This record gives sequence, structure tokens and C-alpha cells, in this order.
Amino acid sequence: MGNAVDIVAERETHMTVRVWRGQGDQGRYESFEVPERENQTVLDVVTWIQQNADPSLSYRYACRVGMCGSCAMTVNGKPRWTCRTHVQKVLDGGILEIAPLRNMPVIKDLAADMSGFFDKWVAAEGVFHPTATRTDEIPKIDPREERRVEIDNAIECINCGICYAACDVVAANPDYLGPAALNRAWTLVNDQKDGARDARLAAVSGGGGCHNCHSQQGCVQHCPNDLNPTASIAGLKRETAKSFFKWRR
Amino acid sequence: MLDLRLYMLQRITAILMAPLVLTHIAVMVYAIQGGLSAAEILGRTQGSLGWAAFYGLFVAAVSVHAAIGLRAILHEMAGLRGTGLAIFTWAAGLGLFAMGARAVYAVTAA
Amino acid sequence: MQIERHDTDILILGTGGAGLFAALHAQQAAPEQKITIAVKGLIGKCGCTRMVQGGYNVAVGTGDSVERHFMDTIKGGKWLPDQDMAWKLCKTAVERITELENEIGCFFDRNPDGTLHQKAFAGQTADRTVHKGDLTGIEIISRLMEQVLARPVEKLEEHRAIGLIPAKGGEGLAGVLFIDMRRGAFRFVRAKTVLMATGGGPTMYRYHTPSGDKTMDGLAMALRLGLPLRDMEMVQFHPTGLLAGLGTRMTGTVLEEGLRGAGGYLLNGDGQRFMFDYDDHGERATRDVVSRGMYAEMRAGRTTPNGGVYISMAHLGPDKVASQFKGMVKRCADCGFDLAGGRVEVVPTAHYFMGGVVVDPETRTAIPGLYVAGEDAGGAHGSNRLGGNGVANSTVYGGVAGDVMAADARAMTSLRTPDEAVLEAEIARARHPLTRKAQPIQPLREALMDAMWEDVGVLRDAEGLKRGAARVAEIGAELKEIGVADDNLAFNLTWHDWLNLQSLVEISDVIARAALWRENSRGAHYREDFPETGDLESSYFTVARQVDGETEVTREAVEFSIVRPGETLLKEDEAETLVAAQ
Amino acid sequence: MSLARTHRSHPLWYAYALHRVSGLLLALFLPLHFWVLSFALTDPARLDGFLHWADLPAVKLAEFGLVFLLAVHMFGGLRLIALEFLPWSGRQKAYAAAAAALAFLVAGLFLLRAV
Repeated sequence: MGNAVDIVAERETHMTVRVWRGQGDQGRYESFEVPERENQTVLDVVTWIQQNADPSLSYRYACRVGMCGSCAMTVNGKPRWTCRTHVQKVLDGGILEIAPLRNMPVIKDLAADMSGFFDKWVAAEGVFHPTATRTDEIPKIDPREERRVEIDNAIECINCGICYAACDVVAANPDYLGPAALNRAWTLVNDQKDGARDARLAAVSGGGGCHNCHSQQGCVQHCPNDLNPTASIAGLKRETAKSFFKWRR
Repeated sequence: MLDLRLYMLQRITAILMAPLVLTHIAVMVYAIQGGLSAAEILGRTQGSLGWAAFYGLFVAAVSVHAAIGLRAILHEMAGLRGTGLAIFTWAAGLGLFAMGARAVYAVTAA
Repeated sequence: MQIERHDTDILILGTGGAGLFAALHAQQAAPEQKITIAVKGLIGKCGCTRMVQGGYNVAVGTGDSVERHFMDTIKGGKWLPDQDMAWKLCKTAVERITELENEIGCFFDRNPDGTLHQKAFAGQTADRTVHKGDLTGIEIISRLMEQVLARPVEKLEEHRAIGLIPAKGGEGLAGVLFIDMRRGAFRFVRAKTVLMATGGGPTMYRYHTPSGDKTMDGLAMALRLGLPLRDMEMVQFHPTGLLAGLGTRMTGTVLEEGLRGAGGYLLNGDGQRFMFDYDDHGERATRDVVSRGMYAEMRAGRTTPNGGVYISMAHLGPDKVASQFKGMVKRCADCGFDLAGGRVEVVPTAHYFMGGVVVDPETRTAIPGLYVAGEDAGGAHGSNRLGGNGVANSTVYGGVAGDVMAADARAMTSLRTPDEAVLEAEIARARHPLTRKAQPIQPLREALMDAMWEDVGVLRDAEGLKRGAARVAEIGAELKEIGVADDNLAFNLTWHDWLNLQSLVEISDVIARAALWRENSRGAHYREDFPETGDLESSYFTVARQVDGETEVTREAVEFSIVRPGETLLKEDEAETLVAAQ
Repeated sequence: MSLARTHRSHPLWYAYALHRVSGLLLALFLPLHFWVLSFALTDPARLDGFLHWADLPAVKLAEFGLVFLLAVHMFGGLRLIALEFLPWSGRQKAYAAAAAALAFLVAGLFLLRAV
């Protein structure tokens, strides 16, 4: 029963958790004392506050095991997936500061509006364009082929928005498509099954395109799945550069 | 803000300038010993078509490169966009080029 | 009560494999119809298809056939599946996997010669499971999501469906009542056709794997609408859920099947292997058998500090484990556990719900205008779902629903007029906690999880089931007295916790009752007082429906429309299994 | 919140910051540089004046700074060009450090020759 948990909790030490509260542009940090437990993620801390201290706290989560990318927040200044961030790894002097993800509008408290992130995913042509139908054979593709390896290195993105939040170019340039969308575009540029390569290269070459990236590599630094969007964006820069000379011929 | 065309211009000028910068630094390191004098510098450069071409190219490249770099900074840090940004970029590029060309002429004209 | 009203042609609830496929197919089949997709969380992020690790069962290559896939599905389901649904699942999966590869842009793992790589899960007689590493679901859902995001489909994110509203006069479904969660406002959406693809997800158990948003809302809505629900006693437990204590959401999340397949040991609290005491296959026995062995060991008190057992991989070589199960090892490490070199506490965990709304193979229900696909629909799996058949089911029937709804919507000229009384009643139901004094909800949720785990869980008997049903009823009554502060309803998770618990209580009651009705042991359902399988020829399935506010359970005979017990669709000269012995 | 606790607290962000700041300062210095050199044409004595002024130790230190900015912007830029146009290398942090060190070396050489 829940009571048993609380009794154990009383004997434990507490941490101070500062949580951003507010709607839209208005907000402030509020402090909570939360019991420390041996097995405890940042999401567990947020959940504890909502269930035990302030029922009005808003946040978002779904799968709780790092697959859906719903629960990313700013934890002690850095964007992280909260469901798989153990508190002990990020606790700084007994303090945890939790804020919504950067570079996205806040809906309420810790829940950010990700729609712009996904709009840019589509704007970067992060969408497969088929060249075959369901009645054709599944193509034989050598998994060791160079372009496939390139895709494999970049495909396991869960669109959690952490790279987007870690990117200063996104913060400074509202048109910039951002690391995740461009990373996806790069996998498609390499996809031998895809039929929209030129359109995609054009889509990532505009005013908000891959060329705005300054290779700060905050995306690489913070991606929870160890992906490298900077390398993908560099790939796009290379391919568009090639097409630059082709178009000029 | 930075599209493919501007990006390519900036990267091409960068690659172009790498050897120019190295040479420029080498000359500085060489020339600085024992102090600088106008006569020493001008004796080397005046009437030299080679130095005129070298610094002419350098000035042209740096004008483009710096104008695009400043454009990025102004957009990202001051939020300047659209026509204002375009006017600034051209002004910065042309201004730098005009001043640079005058300087190159000054030190290389016979 | 102020509600916003909104019209569309085709309305889809849920964005897992079923919901997204339905949206895509409907949009392709009837681009002139207005299509709306609504989801409790964010598009593509809610739902359990995304969480699929293992893969997708489909009979392509490796000497496999649709007949063989079908026979495995029927035998795995212990002769309870609706055979027409199981057949359509196996047959259409072939087209669907090709569609996923060629039209949606998925790329599944290949053999060195470029053909699809397929492996065999427990209960399969061919290497059948197509996969993308051990993150198959992410590949499928991410690609589907992109397709749907890029199309003219209206998106209602963080819109929670709370009531299926019938037409005035009862000639069909008029629409769906939602809470716009971001604003805390009610919204009623009328549609010609509605797909319910909200997913099942047995999260009413102490230990459970599904995504946190899954709380049986769909089945609870269907129940209130009077629809028949079948196989409601069939809850699949996965043997190896992570056990990290009560205070963390990590507890219950699944550690993959392959750990046992690769030779991992299960050890009790005394450090002894125990599975061979229960089954000759030891740790490699099927999910249900291992879950029961673990549960029995735990009940006997030979447990770890947190009350489970250990999984131990270290004897296989920590480096080998770390490379072979990279994702799992990293996941455990993120949470502070050493899977490769140490022992990790595990516990059986409620994983999948085989039961669901009675539908026909076209996804139609007893109510015109309402369609059900995915985990919300019952029938295809019978008493047990084979690993890899879940995502196949969602994508196959989601696509079918999209096609069928598009055609049906085209044939309709107007929207149905809703029964305003039901609409008002559903709003009142949702607002009920706002009229009571605010109190903590979590203790009741904990109580429900304990009741279901202890009395309606892995091992069942009549006494326990009756006690469980009584406990659930009591929790339901207490919930009615618990309130939620109504000062700010925008993104008010606590209000939704209340509504979630309400759905879980309603369906928990049905599970307990259906389990009491099944007086034999089949697949996931195990009665200690009726341990025998029972006569296969006279197999029946349970059907529960709500009549005048009371849940009634009946039994219906399984129709062996394609194959009878003792028969097979395989030809005489075909091998029993094509899988090389391990 | 201190810089050490933000998304920016990693070496490659500092490398970016150095590249931007050095570029900006060089761009601001350029007009001055051009202006002074143009005296060769209009007022050679004034140019000599500037050059003698440059013998002051403080000015030499400032010149050391300018050479460092130029070198670090060039080496850092070469690192970025390599990142963008050559196959990816996992040693970005090492390269960034090397660019800074090399620039320091070049500027140091200049300073040693100057004094």
C-alpha cells in the first residue's frame, strides 16, 4: 500500500527540488522537499510532487522507458529524458532544478508545445517518398552498403526534442529546422528506396536550412541515444554543396 | 538566414584565405623583428604586382567572408531579418572592400 | 455546461500502429473526406506499438507460409482465437509488411544477401519475426507518424476521449466527447465513422509494462455504450519486468524475452535456479509458464529484497551480454542496475490484453459508425498472443479500418444527431470529482494494483477472484467520494488520474468476473482450482456486456470456421517446425 | 544559473564561441587596419607614426592578441571545414584544442620575434 512507501520515505533524506511553474510566458520556480530513494528517476521526482505535494503540477510522459520521447525537460540546466535519468547522476549539491524544455512554447509548468518541432520535421522533408508499392517485392538491400551504414548511424531517433532544446541556433534563428529534422532528412537522402532526393536537398537549403548550423554539437552532447546530428547535418552540407556546383553547370 | 549560396560563398572564401592568412602571418613574423617602418613595408610592396594581387584577392575574400559572418551574428544576436539584413550584408561587404582596396592601392601603387 | 462542437467525417482515436495506419489508409482511400485523429498524448508518442522491441510476425520467406503462421496463432491462442480474424491477420500481414517497407519507408534488418532477416520467438515453427534491431516499434511508428503529419489530417493532440455518444434514437454512433486536456475544456466531435484504437493495456496490475497513458479508456467507453467485450479474462504477463521498488515508474517495464532465450538464469531470493522445478524447458519455457513459476516462487516467500526474483546473465560473460543486449544493458545502467555483470530483480508484469470489443474481420462493431482495431479489439489472439503478433495485428487491422471507414463514410450523406442526454451524462461523469472535496488519488490506484495483482493475477481461483471483485467494487465506491480541485483544469493531470482510475476500475471488474466464468485454464488464464485445459472441441469464449448498469458475462462457443482441434492446415509432408533446434 | 550548468558547458561550444568572438573582433579591426594602411598614399608620416607607436610593449601585446585571433579563427575554421567536408572524425574535441594551441603557438612566435 501507499502508506508503506510513505513510512519508508520519512526515514530517508530529502532533496530540494525547484520546479518551474507557470503558463505561457509567465512563471517562476517553486521549491519542494522530496524524499530521496535508492531507485529514483527525475520523472519519479516530478510524479512524487504531483501525487503528494501539489496535484496541479503539469508535465508529460508516456512510455517511462526512453522510447517515446515525451518526458524531456531541462534538468539542472541541461535537456534530458527524465524517465531514464537517475536522480543521483544529476543531483547538484542536493538540489534539482527542473524546467520545461528550451526553445519550445510552454503549455503549462513542465509541459512544452512540440508542434513547431514536428512542423519543421515535415518542412525538412523528413518524410519518405515511395518509389514502389505494396504489390512490389521488398527490395534486396545489402545492410553493409555504405549508405545503409550511414542511415543506421542516424536512424534511432525518438524525436524527444532534446537536441532541439540544446541548440543555440534554434534559439537564435526561429526558421532553423533544427538537428532532429535535419538528421532525419539526412537518413532519407541516403535511402535508396526514396524518390524525393532533390526536393529534400532543396528543402534543407533554404533560409532555415542545414547551412545555418554552427557545429556547436550541443545536439551530439545531449542526445540520449548517442546520435550525431552534427555529422548528419555535415553530410547534408556536403551533398548540397555538390548539387550547388551541379546546378551551376 | 544562411542559404546554400551564402554558405558556399563563405566556405569558398574561407578555403581561399587559409593560405593567404598563413602567408600574411609568416610575413608579419618575419617583418616584425627589429620594429616596423613605413619605408620597410612600402619598399617591399610598392610596385609589386605580386603583392597587389595577393592582397587584392585577400581583401576581396575577406570582405565577402566577414560580411556573411557579421550577417549571421546580427541575425542571431540582434534579430535583424529580411531587407534590413540584406542591406546590412551588402553594406558591410562593399564597405570593407572599398576600404581594403584603397589600402591595397596605397601600399602597392608605384 | 459549455462544450465546443466540432464536425469531421472520419474520426480516429489513438496514434499507435492501428490509429496511424487507419488515418493513412482513410486519407489514401477517400482524400475528399475530412479526417481527424485524436490522441491522449502526442501523435506517435502515445500507444504501445512504439514500445515493440521484438518485431513483426509475417510469413515471408524462410519456407514459411500463411497457413503455418495461422496454425501457430491458433495453437498459441489455445484454440480460442476467432479464426477468421486470425486468418486475415496472418494473410494481410504479408501485404502490410511490404507496404511498411515500400510505401511508408521502414527498413527492417537484412541478411547479408539483402533479404529480410527473420527470427523465431517462442511458439513459432518458422523464422518469422521481422525486426529492426530491438527497437522495431520506434522504426514503425516514427515512419508512420511522418506520413500522417505530412498529410491533410486534422490533429487533436492531448485530447482525451471520455465518451462514445450514440445517435438520438440509437441508430448508430454520433460522435465522441473529449476533454481538450491542455485547456481542460469539453469538446464534442461528430463523425460519420469513428475508429477506436486507443489500445488496451492492463495497467491495473501492480506490475505492468504498457505506456503510462494506457488506462483502458477505450474498453471502458465501449462497455458503457453496451458493446460486448470478449476474452476479458485474458491478461498476458511477461516474466521479466524490472523490479526497482514501489516508488519508481521504472518498475514493471519489460526486460526483453531474448535474455532468457540467450541462456539467462532466473534465481530466487536464495540465489537458486528454480524454473526446472516447474517446467522441463526451464527459463526457456513460454511466457505464461515462466510467469507462473516465478509467481509460485514469490508466493512461497523465496524472494529478493523487493519481493521478486533475480535474472542473472553474468555467467554468459559480461562483455558478451553487454554487446548482445546493448539497449537493455544501457537501460538498466541508466537506472542504476548492472545487467551484464550483476543480478537484476525482476517480476512477472502485465503486458498485453488479449480481450476486447467483439468485432468482425472488417473491424465493424455492433454499433454502426463505430469500428475497433488494435489491442482494443478482441478475437485475433484468443487466450494468448504470440510475441510479434501484436504489432502485426495493430497495423493490419488499422489499415483495414481505414479502408472500410473511408468507404462507409462516402456512402453516408449526413452526420448523426447525438443523444444529448448521454452527452450530458458523460460530462457529468467526468465532472463528478470536481464536485467533491480534493483528496489524494494515488493510494486508491495503489490499492487497485495490489488487488488485481494478488487476486486476479498470474494464478487465480474462485475464492481469490470473488475477493478481487469485491475489492475492486470497494475501490470504485471510494473513488466516487474522492474529489479533484477544480481551480485550474488546464493540463490537470490529477483530474486525468481520477478518470484513468475510473476506467481501470470499470474494466478490472469485468476482468475479475470473466475470469470467474472461465472454469478451466487456457493460455494466459490459469485457475488453480481448474488447472485443466478443458475439452478443445467445446471451447468457449467469455462475453461481457453492461446491461442497465450491471455487467453480465456469458459464454459463447468458439466457431472453428477454418480448422478444428486435431486438424491442421499444413500438408502431411510438411515438417512440424522449420526452426533449427537451439 | 552558472554557465557550468547549462547545455553550453562542453568544449565544442567554447570552440564555437571562440570562433565567433575572434571573427567578430577581426571584422571590427579590419576597417581600422585598412584605414591606417591607406595613409601610405595620403600621409606617409602619419603611417610611420602609427608604426612607431606599435613599438610600445602594450601595443605589442595587443598585436599578439590580434595574431592569436587571426590564427585561431583560421585553424578553428579549418577544423569546421574538415568537419563539414571530410568523413566524420570522433576527435572533434582534440582538434578544437589543437587549433587553439596552434594559434597560441603562432601568436607566441610572433611575440617572441617582436620583443
